[in-house]
Amino acid sequence: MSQTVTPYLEMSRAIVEAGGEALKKCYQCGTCTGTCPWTPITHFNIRKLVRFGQLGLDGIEDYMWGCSTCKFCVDRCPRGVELIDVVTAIRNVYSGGGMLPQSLRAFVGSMSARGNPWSGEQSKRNDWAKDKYPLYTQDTKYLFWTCCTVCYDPRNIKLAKAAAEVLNLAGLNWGMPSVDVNCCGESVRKVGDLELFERLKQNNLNYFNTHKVDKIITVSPHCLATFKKEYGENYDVLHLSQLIDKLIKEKKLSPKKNFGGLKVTYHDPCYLGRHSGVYDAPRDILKAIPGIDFVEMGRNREQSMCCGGGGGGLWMEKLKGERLSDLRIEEAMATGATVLATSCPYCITMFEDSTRTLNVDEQIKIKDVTELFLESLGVNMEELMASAADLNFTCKMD
Amino acid sequence: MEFEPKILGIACNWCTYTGADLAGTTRLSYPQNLRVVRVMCSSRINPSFIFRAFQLGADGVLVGGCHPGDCHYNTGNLYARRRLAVTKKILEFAGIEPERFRVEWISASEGNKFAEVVREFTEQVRNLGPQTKFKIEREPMPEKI
Amino acid sequence: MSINFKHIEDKLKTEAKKLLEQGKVSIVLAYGKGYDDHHPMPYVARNAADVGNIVFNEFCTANLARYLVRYPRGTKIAIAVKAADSRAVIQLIQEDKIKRENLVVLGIPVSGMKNSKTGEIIDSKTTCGLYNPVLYDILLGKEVHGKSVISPYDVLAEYEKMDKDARWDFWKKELDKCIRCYACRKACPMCYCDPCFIDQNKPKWGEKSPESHGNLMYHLTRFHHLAGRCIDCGECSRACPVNIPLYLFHKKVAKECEEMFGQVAGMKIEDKPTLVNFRVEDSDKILE
Amino acid sequence: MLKKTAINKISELAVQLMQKGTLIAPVQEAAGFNFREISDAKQVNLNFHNTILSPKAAFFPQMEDFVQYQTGQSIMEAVPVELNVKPTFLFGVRPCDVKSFEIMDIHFSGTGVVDPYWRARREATTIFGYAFDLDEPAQAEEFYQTLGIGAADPDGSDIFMIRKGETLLLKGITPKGEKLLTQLSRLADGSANEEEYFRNYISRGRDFKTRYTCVDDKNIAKKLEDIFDNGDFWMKVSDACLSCGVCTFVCPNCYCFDICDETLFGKGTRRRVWDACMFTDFTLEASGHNPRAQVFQRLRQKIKHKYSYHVRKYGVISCVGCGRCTRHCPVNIDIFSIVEEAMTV
Amino acid sequence: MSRIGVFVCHCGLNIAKTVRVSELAKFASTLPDVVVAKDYKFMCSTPGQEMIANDIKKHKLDRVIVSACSPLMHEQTFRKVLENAGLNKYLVTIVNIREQVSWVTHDIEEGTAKAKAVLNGAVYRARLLGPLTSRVIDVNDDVMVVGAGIAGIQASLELANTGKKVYLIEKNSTIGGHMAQFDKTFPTLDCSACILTPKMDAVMQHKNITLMTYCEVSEVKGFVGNFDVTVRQKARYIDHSKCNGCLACTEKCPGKGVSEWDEGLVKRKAIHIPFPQAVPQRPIIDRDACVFFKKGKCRLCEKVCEHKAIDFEQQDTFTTVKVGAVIVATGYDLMDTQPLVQYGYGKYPGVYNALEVERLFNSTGPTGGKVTLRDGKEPQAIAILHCIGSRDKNNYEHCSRVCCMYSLKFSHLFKEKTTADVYQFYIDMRAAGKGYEEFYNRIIEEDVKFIRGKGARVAESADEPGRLVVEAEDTITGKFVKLPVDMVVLSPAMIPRSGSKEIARLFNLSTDKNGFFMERHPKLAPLSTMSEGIFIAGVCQSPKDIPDTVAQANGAAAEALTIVEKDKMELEATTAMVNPSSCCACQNCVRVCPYGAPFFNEQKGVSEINEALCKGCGLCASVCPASAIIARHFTNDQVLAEIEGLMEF
Repeated sequence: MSQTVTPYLEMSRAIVEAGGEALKKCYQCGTCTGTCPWTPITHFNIRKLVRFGQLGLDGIEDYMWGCSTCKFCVDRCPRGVELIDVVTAIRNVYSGGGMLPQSLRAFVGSMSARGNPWSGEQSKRNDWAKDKYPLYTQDTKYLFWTCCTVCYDPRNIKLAKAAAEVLNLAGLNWGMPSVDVNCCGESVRKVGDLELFERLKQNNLNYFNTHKVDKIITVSPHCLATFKKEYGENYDVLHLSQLIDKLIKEKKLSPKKNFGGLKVTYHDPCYLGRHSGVYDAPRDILKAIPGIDFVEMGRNREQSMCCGGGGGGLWMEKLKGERLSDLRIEEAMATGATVLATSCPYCITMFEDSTRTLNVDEQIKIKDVTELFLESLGVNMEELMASAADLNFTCKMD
Repeated sequence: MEFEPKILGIACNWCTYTGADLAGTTRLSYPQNLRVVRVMCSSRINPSFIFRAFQLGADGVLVGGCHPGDCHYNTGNLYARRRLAVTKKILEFAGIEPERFRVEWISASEGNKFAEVVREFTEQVRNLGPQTKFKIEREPMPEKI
Repeated sequence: MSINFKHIEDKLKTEAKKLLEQGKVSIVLAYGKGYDDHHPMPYVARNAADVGNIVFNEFCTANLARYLVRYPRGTKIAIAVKAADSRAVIQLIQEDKIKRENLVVLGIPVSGMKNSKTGEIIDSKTTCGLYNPVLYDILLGKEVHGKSVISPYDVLAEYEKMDKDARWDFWKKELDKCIRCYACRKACPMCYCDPCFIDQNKPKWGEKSPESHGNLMYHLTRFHHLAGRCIDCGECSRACPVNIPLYLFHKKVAKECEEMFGQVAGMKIEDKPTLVNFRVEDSDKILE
Repeated sequence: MLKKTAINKISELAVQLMQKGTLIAPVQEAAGFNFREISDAKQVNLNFHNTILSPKAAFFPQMEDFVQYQTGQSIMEAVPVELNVKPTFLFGVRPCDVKSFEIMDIHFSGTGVVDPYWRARREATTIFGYAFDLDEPAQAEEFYQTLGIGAADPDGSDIFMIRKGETLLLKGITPKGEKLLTQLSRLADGSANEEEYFRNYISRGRDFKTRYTCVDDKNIAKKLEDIFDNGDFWMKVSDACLSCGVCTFVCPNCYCFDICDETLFGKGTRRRVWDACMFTDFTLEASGHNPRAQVFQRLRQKIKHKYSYHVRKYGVISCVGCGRCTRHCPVNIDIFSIVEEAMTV
Repeated sequence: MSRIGVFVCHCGLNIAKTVRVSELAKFASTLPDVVVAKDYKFMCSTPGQEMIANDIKKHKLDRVIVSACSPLMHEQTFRKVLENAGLNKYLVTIVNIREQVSWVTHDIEEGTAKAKAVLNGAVYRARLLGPLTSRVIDVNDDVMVVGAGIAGIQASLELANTGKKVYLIEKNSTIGGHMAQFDKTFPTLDCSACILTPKMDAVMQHKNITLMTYCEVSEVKGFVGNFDVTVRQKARYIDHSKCNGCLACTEKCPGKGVSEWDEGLVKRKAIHIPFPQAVPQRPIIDRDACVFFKKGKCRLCEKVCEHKAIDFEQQDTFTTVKVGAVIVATGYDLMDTQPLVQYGYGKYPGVYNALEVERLFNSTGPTGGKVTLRDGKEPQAIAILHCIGSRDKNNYEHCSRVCCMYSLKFSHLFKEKTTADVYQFYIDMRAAGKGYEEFYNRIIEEDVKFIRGKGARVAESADEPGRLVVEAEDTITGKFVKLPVDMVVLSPAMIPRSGSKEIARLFNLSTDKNGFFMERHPKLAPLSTMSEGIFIAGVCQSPKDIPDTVAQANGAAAEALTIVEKDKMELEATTAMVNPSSCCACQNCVRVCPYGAPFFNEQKGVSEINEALCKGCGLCASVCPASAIIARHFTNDQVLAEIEGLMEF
């Protein structure tokens, strides 16, 4: 196809209207692409995406879907361009025209129909709890916000249970939301469907207002970042690791079981670290557990490499060799660790897949920091987790 | 005919007055209700000037000074900040709408901020209507019999 | 427990006599007999013999601190001070009008003083409401404790609730009564400028005649001059022949200064008067 | 002849007077009673002892516009302010205050230049004198007896009123008063024994006791002259004095005034305002020199003016002993005690 | 009554377009005290000025009002007009009807009405203007230069050659600044020492220059023409009058200290001179490295020194110097790149910053000019990364202007001294000076590879241990580049010298948000500052190369000369004074004045103002409760009158 293009600025202005205002500030220095973990392994090029957006050139579609919104580039951009907003705006403008990639159509469809990305039955949202755990009422102190992933994904249901147990052991006055809440909408928003995001958000806000919610605990950094940035000022949102860290430091809960020199390394989820600035809480928890030989990976804290799950990445098909989670697993194993701890359901899902595809799931286990902590409190994990097997909530394809 | 407020502006020579000139050289436009007095520093403003201005019929008084820390006489506007704050509280307690008296830190390079503040303040005072409380009513000169 | 005025009077006399005889001070500022016992007068004892005329009862409400500035710098003075008066002394020291070492401060802890014109008890509605002097060398009685401390700013609540126009009408009516006798200025220990700004002609800050605009200019500027300096002794309101409640405005300004600058007038000698001081971190909010 | 009316009906009398001209009468205020121009007849209130400010303001107001001018124009263009004086009724003036008008007449319409404002107002006014209540003891501050003024002294008033229980007796003293009384309707005629009561009430008033010191104006004037330079006496009496303007502004006999120009936007009025000898800048000269910069000098001047110079020049003490200066002095200085003490120095 | 002349300017169409100037003049003539009111096309032109001068004489005017452009523009011009016409120059008031009226409205009605109101205010004020005579103070003709880099040296030499006495203050033990650290200079590749050391020597020899090295300014009092600057001479523990610079002591000294001169690449003795051509060539003892100061014994240097010049008891001494003007040329530092973890400075030995590389090239440097890595090996591939910290919102937004050029110089020197492949990661090649583009082309021809993409990350190479990998995107091809290299050179942001905040406080200079000193006007007065008599030159004002620095140094010297040349100086007359009869001795003025101008006269019991120190801000006049202080030209009655005039129409 011919190499001549003419700038089509209406498109650029549409992107600016949709929130990509920072588009104008970029002077194409290349720091973002130099920093972006995807550049070396895929043909996704954030700088070109912005360039196409600046001049409204067509052919932008191939660059739109590679970004997992890990915010590495935003932190490094010398012009302070909010690249995630630009990506979201571009996706909003183009996905409006039905340009959604095949793999995302199912996820967005389930979101708008059932309020969760996993095609799970809305009414079965709390089935994981088996009515063992309390529902949130007006006078409960903490709302334990159950992210859809921990409600419907079997692996992450363990995380939900672990979190619930920890909250009980800490003796907190908590409750989980009823079934008529829905996904916080982070992935939908990053995929560009802003209208759907608003609907989901409004539904949750109604629930928050009617139940006078003010203190929220979540295990998912995605919910944490979205509540803080998009849901308005009047909620006090904490990630579970921050709460556990506080409990340990106040001596309310103290880990007892000794793990006998278990080598553990920690992966900073982008939405907990770079988006929300929480680096030390999970580390302090791991260091407080006796018998854990904690080792850092090369790319950690602000430099941590993304697992690829953000921005709709969880549901996108990625070719072999183009999966960040694989590279991250290799980096983790390079440290000699046998357990890769993290604190985000998305990361856990991505890493579990990678360990299976690389069939190294024997050499390295994926654990959430909460699960490790609960185990260290002397709780028998197997029998707690056994009851998760018989759940079936994937609804019939209607 | 719509009420045209008379607004007194007291501007410090080094920052706000220069900023006002800059608003002029960049050809911004703002309502012409503001009449500016140039003083060497915002700390030169004696609270009695403000009371007297309202007595002379000012509908609003706008004081402009350098940003704290940039004062040409390095601590002038820090004293002015306290004195003008007390002046505002006294006016408020006496019954003058606090929105009629405003203090803004406008630096020499903030021409557009000056224009913006003048537009916004003029609108604010216009909505408050004429200031009749302090104003001294001038009885007309009796004709010479 | 009731205040034994007679006991304080005797203690005051003995102390004054001692100070004068030892020559520690050249004058003692206290209270003397007036034309009847309901109307004592400020009295200056210059030698031991004068001490006989000193008297102290519940009508000795005058704030003697304002006479301190009348004597040449460096004269050794003993002064009898109640709670509010002691704050005036501190404020004058802060402003270098008198030196601490030239003063012997006789503190009088007292409550239940009466206004000689109206006979009402003076309380924190019209004064700072403190009972014990903040600064003293010799205490002439037992400290008063156990009394409920009502904040001196409570009386403002009613006026602060009024809307602007109602408050304006209130103050216009009050200030129109003013006959410009300047008793308030002369009664105030902190108003020691002579001539005062209102006496000037170049510029003429306010009209000289007692109509509303001149009065407004005089009083508002005076309120500003006393911002952060007024120690809320209520003398100005008591001295006013037409009973203008000046203490209300002074209390309001004092309350604002305390909130904005975190400083109360006349409480610590080492403080700098509020409006000749600044903190870089004063927030710009105070200007909204 | 003697007329009478019920105390609680004086508002009707007030209504009639208001139709005839301006009525000035005592009105209850926050700080006490003051003479005010009456707009609503019910304001008139006679159960007072004495007003805060003296009634001199009826003839010598605190603020009097003389002429209006325009800057930049020649002085000839200036426009004098018309003095339109309506017939006035000064109601409820105590005997000592009535006597004070007589003394003030010496200055305003006596010898030499006559003050047209004072004279016009004085002639247009009928004074309703009002006797003190002899059953109440005199207030501590008053000493009018020392100056030969009776508690029910009718001279100087056009109509003199005495309260007898619930009725108010009015008797015309001067022809002007007589004529006015006849024009007033709804006033009942006084009975013979009320006539009798009226007469001996006046004589009883003459020896009504107030603070008294045998002051004959000649030797007090002489004595004050001798002790002019007795520094520590004057220092002692003026130690407490704040030198504010209260005593002069409330005094019925103080007549000092200052002229000031109030200009605004080029147009202005030349205005007379009360001044006080106790103010620091009262004697401030253009050169900056101030003959009476000290408080004791000013206090000495105030006392000697009233009790010494005035006697020398006009033969009468310029004080009627109403006690207002003592009552309203912020520091309770008493002029009577100073004079008494001066005699003993 | 005053006789006022009003002169309205059309300023071509600038004013006349939205203000009816003739109507304004006619309106002015109706105002009281206005005897003549004219309008003219260009008031500030010579015919305009002559018109005013003639009218002053003809109508015997005693006040002049010029309603034209901003007083900040032509107030001085019209003051001279009055002066030449024999009228006191403070009797003119400028009414700003251009910047604040005609240029900010399109509606001629509104403009004319506002012009009238503002003119009326000026008439009210003009009536009360009083003649003022500017004060004349004598001026000390010495000059002080703070900072002895190339800027300070150049300025000192220029001033000294005119016969003025110069005090050159330098914080380090030698003069020369950063330039002395370089080996070559772009674009001519002159040897830095060859062009600098003669000037350093000239400074040393010059009879008019008092060189004060290892000194810091500790206190500044006074005002233009009469500064009293207290200089702290830090203890060198060597008496430089006795020492003849034989440097015998430096051989024996066991003490080890990090050499700041060589940017920490190598150690140096406790008693040392920074580099062989140091001026003055006298050593100093570094207290933290000296074994005696640390452990209490040794004193080897004392034994060796024949001239008994070592003196361990030496203390800091303070000398106060009187000068008429001060030139601040404190220069720059490079930003510490350690916090930028992605580049691994301080973590990977192969990562250098620019000044360290300068020292590597320099023959007096740690490697005697040979380019070797820290492990001694010669690098095979070198990458130079531009804009590290510069042009970056998260660090310093400004462009440091010289890094592109010295990076090119580095590439040339690397190509000359080693066989390595040289890469440069740049965003834009900024080679805008004279001969710079030609130098850039020459370097391209020397086969240096330029990759257009900002270096994003430096990591240890996984497959070749000990080597580094530079990750970046070559935005031209859009490819992600992973470049294995041995040595990475960072070009960090140029920031003001550490301690420049303190200098700003001492000399009352304001700084921009990055800490560079603020000039009075970016275009019209780049070398003078808001403080009279204080001038700035070189990088302390903003990043620049050596030619610009030298040009600024000469400029600053010339401006300082204008002050110290005349022995008398006319000061602004709008200072404040106290009317003793009104002063109530509250001493508010004494407490608030930032310049300490008011003082309390104990005998008279009133405050007085030292008009030499007074800057005329008027703070004391507004703080004075009895309004006893007259702020000349802005007195209370003038301001009140102007407010009254403004509110009339």
